[in-house]
Amino acid sequence: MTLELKYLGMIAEAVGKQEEQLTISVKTVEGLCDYLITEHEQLKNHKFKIAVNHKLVESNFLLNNNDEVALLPPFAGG
Amino acid sequence: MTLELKYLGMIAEAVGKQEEQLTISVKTVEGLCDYLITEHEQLKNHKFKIAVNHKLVESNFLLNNNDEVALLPPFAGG
Amino acid sequence: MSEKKIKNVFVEGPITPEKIASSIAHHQVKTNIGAHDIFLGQVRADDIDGKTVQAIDYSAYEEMANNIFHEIREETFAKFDITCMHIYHSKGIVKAGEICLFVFTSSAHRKNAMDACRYLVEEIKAKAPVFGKELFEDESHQWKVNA
Amino acid sequence: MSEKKIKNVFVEGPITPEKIASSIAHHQVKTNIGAHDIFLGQVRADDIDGKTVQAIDYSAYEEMANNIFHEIREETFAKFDITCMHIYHSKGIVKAGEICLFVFTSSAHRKNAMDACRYLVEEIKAKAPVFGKELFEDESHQWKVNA
Repeated sequence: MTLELKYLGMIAEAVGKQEEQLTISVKTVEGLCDYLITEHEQLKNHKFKIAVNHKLVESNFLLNNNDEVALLPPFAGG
Repeated sequence: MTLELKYLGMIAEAVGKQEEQLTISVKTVEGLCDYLITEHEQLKNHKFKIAVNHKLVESNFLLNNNDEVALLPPFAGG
Repeated sequence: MSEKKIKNVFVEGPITPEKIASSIAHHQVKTNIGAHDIFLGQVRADDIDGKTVQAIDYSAYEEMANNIFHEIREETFAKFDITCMHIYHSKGIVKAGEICLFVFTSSAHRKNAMDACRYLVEEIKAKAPVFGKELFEDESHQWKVNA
Repeated sequence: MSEKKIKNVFVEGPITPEKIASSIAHHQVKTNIGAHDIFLGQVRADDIDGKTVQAIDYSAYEEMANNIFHEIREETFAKFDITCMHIYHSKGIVKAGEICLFVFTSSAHRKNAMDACRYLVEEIKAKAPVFGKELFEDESHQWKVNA
Protein backbone atom coordinates (compact mmCIF):
# COMPACT_ATOMS: atom_id res chain seq x y z
CA MET A 1 0.00 0.00 0.00
CA THR A 2 0.92 3.65 -0.33
CA LEU A 3 1.16 5.98 2.66
CA GLU A 4 1.58 9.75 2.92
CA LEU A 5 4.18 10.33 5.62
CA LYS A 6 4.50 13.64 7.47
CA TYR A 7 7.51 14.42 9.63
CA LEU A 8 7.10 17.25 12.16
CA GLY A 9 9.43 19.40 14.24
CA MET A 10 12.60 17.69 15.40
CA ILE A 11 11.59 14.50 13.55
CA ALA A 12 11.62 16.38 10.25
CA GLU A 13 15.06 17.63 11.17
CA ALA A 14 16.24 14.12 12.12
CA VAL A 15 15.10 12.47 8.88
CA GLY A 16 15.97 15.46 6.69
CA LYS A 17 12.53 15.89 5.14
CA GLN A 18 9.02 17.01 5.97
CA GLU A 19 7.04 14.49 3.96
CA GLU A 20 7.29 11.61 1.57
CA GLN A 21 5.11 9.10 -0.20
CA LEU A 22 5.99 5.54 0.78
CA THR A 23 4.89 2.31 -0.89
CA ILE A 24 5.35 -0.49 1.56
CA SER A 25 3.84 -3.77 2.66
CA VAL A 26 3.00 -3.48 6.38
CA LYS A 27 -0.13 -4.03 8.42
CA THR A 28 0.22 -1.96 11.56
CA VAL A 29 1.70 1.28 12.78
CA GLU A 30 4.23 -0.82 14.65
CA GLY A 31 5.36 -2.47 11.42
CA LEU A 32 5.73 0.93 9.77
CA CYS A 33 7.75 2.27 12.72
CA ASP A 34 10.08 -0.73 12.60
CA TYR A 35 10.69 -0.03 8.93
CA LEU A 36 11.24 3.70 9.47
CA ILE A 37 13.74 3.11 12.24
CA THR A 38 15.81 0.84 10.03
CA GLU A 39 15.68 3.49 7.27
CA HIS A 40 16.45 6.41 9.64
CA GLU A 41 18.54 5.08 12.49
CA GLN A 42 18.54 8.48 14.22
CA LEU A 43 14.80 8.05 14.96
CA LYS A 44 15.82 5.64 17.76
CA ASN A 45 16.91 8.67 19.79
CA HIS A 46 13.56 10.42 19.46
CA LYS A 47 10.27 10.08 21.22
CA PHE A 48 7.31 10.46 18.93
CA LYS A 49 3.61 9.71 18.64
CA ILE A 50 1.81 8.58 15.53
CA ALA A 51 -1.29 10.18 14.05
CA VAL A 52 -3.17 8.49 11.23
CA ASN A 53 -5.46 10.78 9.27
CA HIS A 54 -5.07 13.43 12.01
CA LYS A 55 -5.94 11.17 14.95
CA LEU A 56 -3.46 9.78 17.47
CA VAL A 57 -3.34 5.98 17.29
CA GLU A 58 -1.73 3.09 19.16
CA SER A 59 1.00 0.90 17.68
CA ASN A 60 -1.43 -1.93 16.85
CA PHE A 61 -3.53 0.37 14.61
CA LEU A 62 -4.22 -1.22 11.20
CA LEU A 63 -3.12 0.93 8.27
CA ASN A 64 -5.04 1.36 5.03
CA ASN A 65 -3.98 2.40 1.57
CA ASN A 66 -3.59 6.21 1.22
CA ASP A 67 -3.51 6.83 4.96
CA GLU A 68 -1.74 10.01 6.06
CA VAL A 69 0.69 9.03 8.81
CA ALA A 70 2.39 11.73 10.88
CA LEU A 71 5.34 11.34 13.24
CA LEU A 72 4.83 13.86 16.04
CA PRO A 73 7.61 14.74 18.50
CA PRO A 74 6.78 16.18 21.96
CA PHE A 75 4.41 19.13 21.79
CA ALA A 76 5.54 22.65 22.61
CA GLY A 77 2.47 24.83 22.04
CA GLY A 78 1.95 28.03 23.97
CA MET B 1 -14.53 63.61 71.81
CA THR B 2 -14.77 64.61 68.16
CA LEU B 3 -15.03 62.05 65.39
CA GLU B 4 -14.85 62.39 61.61
CA LEU B 5 -17.65 60.24 60.23
CA LYS B 6 -17.66 58.95 56.65
CA TYR B 7 -20.76 57.40 55.10
CA LEU B 8 -20.24 55.27 52.01
CA GLY B 9 -22.44 53.89 49.22
CA MET B 10 -25.98 53.03 50.26
CA ILE B 11 -25.25 54.21 53.82
CA ALA B 12 -24.55 57.72 52.54
CA GLU B 13 -27.84 57.52 50.67
CA ALA B 14 -29.68 56.28 53.79
CA VAL B 15 -28.41 59.04 56.09
CA GLY B 16 -28.47 61.72 53.38
CA LYS B 17 -24.83 62.79 53.72
CA GLN B 18 -21.33 61.57 52.96
CA GLU B 19 -19.53 62.90 56.03
CA GLU B 20 -19.92 64.85 59.20
CA GLN B 21 -17.98 65.92 62.25
CA LEU B 22 -19.56 64.58 65.44
CA THR B 23 -18.79 65.59 69.00
CA ILE B 24 -20.02 62.87 71.28
CA SER B 25 -19.24 61.11 74.52
CA VAL B 26 -18.86 57.38 73.74
CA LYS B 27 -16.13 54.82 74.41
CA THR B 28 -16.57 52.09 71.81
CA VAL B 29 -17.64 51.59 68.24
CA GLU B 30 -20.73 49.85 69.62
CA GLY B 31 -21.66 52.97 71.59
CA LEU B 32 -21.25 55.09 68.49
CA CYS B 33 -23.39 52.72 66.43
CA ASP B 34 -26.16 52.77 69.05
CA TYR B 35 -26.15 56.57 68.86
CA LEU B 36 -26.14 56.64 65.06
CA ILE B 37 -29.06 54.22 64.84
CA THR B 38 -31.17 56.40 67.12
CA GLU B 39 -30.24 59.43 65.01
CA HIS B 40 -30.84 57.66 61.69
CA GLU B 41 -33.46 55.01 62.22
CA GLN B 42 -33.14 53.78 58.62
CA LEU B 43 -29.64 52.43 59.46
CA LYS B 44 -31.39 49.52 61.21
CA ASN B 45 -32.23 48.11 57.79
CA HIS B 46 -28.64 48.17 56.60
CA LYS B 47 -25.69 45.88 57.11
CA PHE B 48 -22.41 47.73 57.51
CA LYS B 49 -18.89 47.31 58.79
CA ILE B 50 -16.92 49.93 60.66
CA ALA B 51 -13.42 51.12 59.77
CA VAL B 52 -11.51 53.36 62.15
CA ASN B 53 -8.63 55.24 60.55
CA HIS B 54 -8.95 52.99 57.47
CA LYS B 55 -8.83 49.66 59.31
CA LEU B 56 -11.82 47.40 59.92
CA VAL B 57 -12.55 47.06 63.65
CA GLU B 58 -14.83 45.06 65.93
CA SER B 59 -17.65 46.62 67.91
CA ASN B 60 -15.64 46.67 71.16
CA PHE B 61 -12.92 48.83 69.57
CA LEU B 62 -12.06 51.86 71.75
CA LEU B 63 -12.40 55.17 69.99
CA ASN B 64 -10.03 58.12 70.35
CA ASN B 65 -10.44 61.82 69.78
CA ASN B 66 -10.16 62.77 66.08
CA ASP B 67 -10.63 59.19 64.83
CA GLU B 68 -11.96 58.85 61.31
CA VAL B 69 -14.86 56.41 61.47
CA ALA B 70 -16.35 55.02 58.26
CA LEU B 71 -19.63 53.10 57.84
CA LEU B 72 -19.09 50.63 55.00
CA PRO B 73 -21.99 48.79 53.36
CA PRO B 74 -21.40 45.47 51.52
CA PHE B 75 -18.56 45.68 48.98
CA ALA B 76 -19.22 45.56 45.26
CA GLY B 77 -15.79 45.96 43.68
CA GLY B 78 -14.99 44.43 40.29
CA MET C 1 4.77 44.93 55.00
CA SER C 2 7.22 46.66 52.67
CA GLU C 3 7.95 50.37 52.43
CA LYS C 4 6.79 50.55 48.82
CA LYS C 5 4.78 53.58 47.87
CA ILE C 6 1.03 53.05 47.92
CA LYS C 7 -0.30 53.28 44.38
CA ASN C 8 -3.60 54.74 43.28
CA VAL C 9 -5.64 51.93 41.76
CA PHE C 10 -8.60 54.07 40.70
CA VAL C 11 -9.17 55.45 37.23
CA GLU C 12 -12.03 57.75 36.30
CA GLY C 13 -14.61 55.98 34.13
CA PRO C 14 -14.16 52.75 32.15
CA ILE C 15 -10.85 50.98 31.53
CA THR C 16 -10.25 51.04 27.78
CA PRO C 17 -8.99 48.18 25.59
CA GLU C 18 -6.21 50.57 24.52
CA LYS C 19 -5.00 50.88 28.11
CA ILE C 20 -4.90 47.10 28.36
CA ALA C 21 -2.98 46.82 25.08
CA SER C 22 -0.49 49.42 26.23
CA SER C 23 0.00 47.60 29.51
CA ILE C 24 0.65 44.32 27.64
CA ALA C 25 3.08 46.06 25.27
CA HIS C 26 5.07 47.45 28.21
CA HIS C 27 5.84 43.88 29.29
CA GLN C 28 7.54 42.88 26.07
CA VAL C 29 10.90 44.12 27.36
CA LYS C 30 10.61 41.75 30.32
CA THR C 31 11.91 38.66 28.57
CA ASN C 32 11.92 36.51 31.72
CA ILE C 33 8.10 36.45 31.51
CA GLY C 34 6.55 33.37 29.92
CA ALA C 35 2.91 33.76 30.93
CA HIS C 36 0.44 36.55 31.58
CA ASP C 37 -3.01 36.24 33.07
CA ILE C 38 -5.50 39.08 32.72
CA PHE C 39 -8.85 39.28 34.45
CA LEU C 40 -11.36 41.88 33.30
CA GLY C 41 -14.59 42.75 35.07
CA GLN C 42 -17.26 44.04 32.67
CA VAL C 43 -20.52 45.73 33.65
CA ARG C 44 -23.48 43.47 32.86
CA ALA C 45 -26.83 44.77 31.61
CA ASP C 46 -28.64 42.64 34.20
CA ASP C 47 -32.42 42.52 34.13
CA ILE C 48 -33.81 43.19 37.61
CA ASP C 49 -37.58 43.20 38.10
CA GLY C 50 -38.14 44.12 34.47
CA LYS C 51 -35.58 46.92 34.43
CA THR C 52 -32.18 46.76 32.76
CA VAL C 53 -28.90 48.00 34.25
CA GLN C 54 -27.53 50.79 32.03
CA ALA C 55 -24.38 51.54 34.00
CA ILE C 56 -22.76 51.24 37.40
CA ASP C 57 -21.65 54.33 39.27
CA TYR C 58 -18.64 53.21 41.33
CA SER C 59 -17.53 54.94 44.48
CA ALA C 60 -14.92 53.91 47.02
CA TYR C 61 -13.56 54.75 50.41
CA GLU C 62 -10.49 55.59 48.43
CA GLU C 63 -7.72 55.98 50.96
CA MET C 64 -8.65 52.76 52.73
CA ALA C 65 -9.19 50.99 49.41
CA ASN C 66 -5.73 51.92 48.17
CA ASN C 67 -4.26 50.66 51.46
CA ILE C 68 -6.15 47.40 51.04
CA PHE C 69 -5.04 47.03 47.43
CA HIS C 70 -1.49 47.61 48.62
CA GLU C 71 -1.78 44.89 51.26
CA ILE C 72 -3.35 42.45 48.80
CA ARG C 73 -0.53 43.16 46.36
CA GLU C 74 2.16 42.54 48.99
CA GLU C 75 0.50 39.30 50.10
CA THR C 76 0.28 38.13 46.50
CA PHE C 77 3.97 38.81 45.89
CA ALA C 78 4.76 36.84 49.07
CA LYS C 79 2.58 33.88 48.10
CA PHE C 80 3.34 33.49 44.39
CA ASP C 81 6.51 33.63 42.34
CA ILE C 82 5.42 36.34 39.93
CA THR C 83 7.32 38.96 38.00
CA CYS C 84 4.81 41.76 38.22
CA MET C 85 1.18 42.62 38.83
CA HIS C 86 -1.12 45.52 38.06
CA ILE C 87 -4.57 46.39 39.34
CA TYR C 88 -6.90 49.11 38.07
CA HIS C 89 -10.45 49.78 39.20
CA SER C 90 -12.90 52.29 37.81
CA LYS C 91 -14.62 54.99 39.78
CA GLY C 92 -17.58 56.98 38.49
CA ILE C 93 -19.83 55.85 35.67
CA VAL C 94 -19.08 52.65 33.73
CA LYS C 95 -21.69 51.69 31.14
CA ALA C 96 -22.91 48.15 30.48
CA GLY C 97 -20.33 46.42 28.27
CA GLU C 98 -17.48 48.55 29.55
CA ILE C 99 -14.64 47.34 31.75
CA CYS C 100 -14.44 48.30 35.44
CA LEU C 101 -11.65 46.04 36.76
CA PHE C 102 -8.31 45.10 35.21
CA VAL C 103 -6.04 42.65 37.03
CA PHE C 104 -2.80 41.64 35.32
CA THR C 105 -0.23 39.12 36.57
CA SER C 106 2.94 37.90 34.90
CA SER C 107 5.32 35.07 35.68
CA ALA C 108 7.92 32.82 34.10
CA HIS C 109 5.40 29.96 34.09
CA ARG C 110 1.65 29.77 33.65
CA LYS C 111 0.65 28.26 37.00
CA ASN C 112 1.95 31.12 39.12
CA ALA C 113 0.46 33.78 36.85
CA MET C 114 -2.97 32.10 36.88
CA ASP C 115 -3.00 31.28 40.61
CA ALA C 116 -1.94 34.81 41.51
CA CYS C 117 -4.54 36.40 39.24
CA ARG C 118 -7.36 34.37 40.73
CA TYR C 119 -6.17 35.08 44.27
CA LEU C 120 -6.05 38.81 43.55
CA VAL C 121 -9.55 38.89 42.07
CA GLU C 122 -11.07 37.02 45.03
CA GLU C 123 -9.25 39.22 47.53
CA ILE C 124 -10.33 42.40 45.75
CA LYS C 125 -13.98 41.29 45.66
CA ALA C 126 -13.93 40.38 49.35
CA LYS C 127 -11.83 43.15 50.88
CA ALA C 128 -11.85 46.35 48.82
CA PRO C 129 -14.29 49.00 50.07
CA VAL C 130 -15.73 49.75 46.65
CA PHE C 131 -19.44 50.38 46.11
CA GLY C 132 -21.54 50.16 42.98
CA LYS C 133 -24.83 51.87 42.23
CA GLU C 134 -26.63 50.07 39.39
CA LEU C 135 -28.44 52.65 37.30
CA PHE C 136 -31.60 51.75 35.39
CA GLU C 137 -33.05 53.40 32.28
CA ASP C 138 -35.82 55.07 34.29
CA GLU C 139 -33.23 56.79 36.50
CA SER C 140 -33.99 54.55 39.46
CA HIS C 141 -31.13 52.56 40.95
CA GLN C 142 -30.14 49.77 43.29
CA TRP C 143 -26.94 49.05 45.18
CA LYS C 144 -24.86 46.12 43.94
CA VAL C 145 -23.57 43.53 46.40
CA ASN C 146 -20.80 41.06 45.53
CA ALA C 147 -21.78 37.40 45.41
CA MET D 1 -19.26 16.87 18.29
CA SER D 2 -21.10 19.78 16.72
CA GLU D 3 -21.23 20.69 13.06
CA LYS D 4 -19.58 24.06 13.64
CA LYS D 5 -17.01 25.10 11.09
CA ILE D 6 -13.43 24.35 12.13
CA LYS D 7 -11.60 27.64 12.65
CA ASN D 8 -8.00 28.38 11.83
CA VAL D 9 -6.23 29.13 15.11
CA PHE D 10 -2.85 29.99 13.59
CA VAL D 11 -1.59 33.49 12.87
CA GLU D 12 1.70 34.24 11.16
CA GLY D 13 4.25 35.71 13.59
CA PRO D 14 3.58 37.27 17.00
CA ILE D 15 0.16 38.15 18.37
CA THR D 16 0.09 41.91 18.85
CA PRO D 17 -1.30 43.86 21.81
CA GLU D 18 -3.48 45.68 19.27
CA LYS D 19 -5.10 42.41 18.22
CA ILE D 20 -5.84 41.67 21.87
CA ALA D 21 -7.32 45.15 22.39
CA SER D 22 -9.49 44.77 19.33
CA SER D 23 -10.72 41.38 20.53
CA ILE D 24 -11.62 42.87 23.93
CA ALA D 25 -13.38 45.81 22.28
CA HIS D 26 -15.52 43.45 20.19
CA HIS D 27 -16.99 42.03 23.39
CA GLN D 28 -18.38 45.32 24.66
CA VAL D 29 -21.63 44.76 22.76
CA LYS D 30 -22.14 41.49 24.66
CA THR D 31 -23.68 42.96 27.77
CA ASN D 32 -24.44 39.59 29.36
CA ILE D 33 -20.71 39.18 29.99
CA GLY D 34 -19.45 40.07 33.46
CA ALA D 35 -15.97 38.55 33.42
CA HIS D 36 -13.20 37.91 30.93
CA ASP D 37 -10.08 35.86 31.48
CA ILE D 38 -7.16 36.19 29.10
CA PHE D 39 -4.09 33.99 29.07
CA LEU D 40 -1.05 35.07 27.07
CA GLY D 41 2.00 32.95 26.38
CA GLN D 42 5.12 35.05 25.87
CA VAL D 43 8.46 33.80 24.50
CA ARG D 44 11.11 33.78 27.24
CA ALA D 45 14.75 34.65 26.61
CA ASP D 46 15.83 31.54 28.53
CA ASP D 47 19.52 30.99 29.16
CA ILE D 48 20.49 27.46 28.14
CA ASP D 49 24.11 26.38 28.56
CA GLY D 50 25.30 29.97 28.31
CA LYS D 51 23.25 30.81 25.23
CA THR D 52 20.13 32.96 25.19
CA VAL D 53 16.91 32.20 23.31
CA GLN D 54 16.33 34.97 20.75
CA ALA D 55 13.09 33.65 19.29
CA ILE D 56 11.00 30.55 18.80
CA ASP D 57 10.15 29.32 15.32
CA TYR D 58 6.75 27.64 15.68
CA SER D 59 5.48 24.98 13.33
CA ALA D 60 2.41 22.77 13.58
CA TYR D 61 0.74 19.80 12.03
CA GLU D 62 -1.86 22.36 11.10
CA GLU D 63 -4.87 20.40 9.95
CA MET D 64 -4.71 18.05 12.94
CA ALA D 65 -3.98 20.97 15.27
CA ASN D 66 -7.05 22.86 14.08
CA ASN D 67 -9.14 19.71 14.59
CA ILE D 68 -7.74 19.34 18.11
CA PHE D 69 -8.38 23.01 18.91
CA HIS D 70 -11.94 22.51 17.67
CA GLU D 71 -12.43 19.48 19.94
CA ILE D 72 -10.95 21.30 22.93
CA ARG D 73 -13.25 24.23 22.24
CA GLU D 74 -16.34 22.00 22.07
CA GLU D 75 -15.38 20.20 25.28
CA THR D 76 -14.84 23.52 27.03
CA PHE D 77 -18.26 24.79 25.96
CA ALA D 78 -19.78 21.55 27.28
CA LYS D 79 -17.98 21.73 30.64
CA PHE D 80 -18.28 25.42 31.48
CA ASP D 81 -21.07 27.97 31.25
CA ILE D 82 -19.25 30.50 29.12
CA THR D 83 -20.43 33.06 26.60
CA CYS D 84 -17.55 32.83 24.16
CA MET D 85 -13.95 31.79 23.73
CA HIS D 86 -11.13 32.58 21.35
CA ILE D 87 -7.80 30.89 20.76
CA TYR D 88 -4.94 32.14 18.61
CA HIS D 89 -1.52 30.55 18.28
CA SER D 90 1.47 31.87 16.38
CA LYS D 91 3.31 30.05 13.65
CA GLY D 92 6.69 31.11 12.31
CA ILE D 93 9.11 33.35 14.18
CA VAL D 94 8.13 34.92 17.52
CA LYS D 95 10.90 36.89 19.22
CA ALA D 96 11.62 36.85 22.96
CA GLY D 97 9.14 39.18 24.68
CA GLU D 98 6.51 38.69 21.98
CA ILE D 99 3.24 36.81 22.42
CA CYS D 100 2.70 33.38 20.86
CA LEU D 101 -0.58 32.24 22.48
CA PHE D 102 -3.78 34.16 23.20
CA VAL D 103 -6.64 32.39 24.99
CA PHE D 104 -9.72 34.46 25.80
CA THR D 105 -12.82 33.28 27.71
CA SER D 106 -15.89 35.25 28.74
CA SER D 107 -18.77 34.48 31.05
CA ALA D 108 -21.46 36.13 33.14
CA HIS D 109 -19.45 35.34 36.29
CA ARG D 110 -15.76 35.12 37.06
CA LYS D 111 -15.45 31.50 38.14
CA ASN D 112 -16.57 30.03 34.82
CA ALA D 113 -14.38 32.37 32.80
CA MET D 114 -11.30 31.57 34.91
CA ASP D 115 -11.92 27.81 35.11
CA ALA D 116 -12.52 27.58 31.37
CA CYS D 117 -9.41 29.61 30.54
CA ARG D 118 -7.18 27.41 32.67
CA TYR D 119 -8.72 24.25 31.25
CA LEU D 120 -8.14 25.48 27.71
CA VAL D 121 -4.51 26.38 28.35
CA GLU D 122 -3.73 22.99 29.90
CA GLU D 123 -5.50 21.13 27.09
CA ILE D 124 -3.69 23.15 24.41
CA LYS D 125 -0.28 22.52 26.00
CA ALA D 126 -1.00 18.78 26.31
CA LYS D 127 -2.81 18.01 23.06
CA ALA D 128 -2.03 20.47 20.28
CA PRO D 129 0.60 19.22 17.80
CA VAL D 130 2.60 22.43 17.81
CA PHE D 131 6.40 22.45 17.79
CA GLY D 132 8.85 25.15 18.80
CA LYS D 133 12.45 25.58 17.70
CA GLU D 134 14.30 27.81 20.15
CA LEU D 135 16.77 29.93 18.20
CA PHE D 136 19.99 31.17 19.82
CA GLU D 137 22.08 34.21 18.93
CA ASP D 138 24.79 32.02 17.33
CA GLU D 139 22.22 30.52 14.93
CA SER D 140 22.20 27.19 16.76
CA HIS D 141 18.88 25.92 18.06
CA GLN D 142 17.13 23.40 20.28
CA TRP D 143 13.64 21.97 20.24
CA LYS D 144 11.33 23.11 23.02
CA VAL D 145 9.31 20.53 24.99
CA ASN D 146 6.35 21.52 27.17
CA ALA D 147 6.76 20.95 30.90
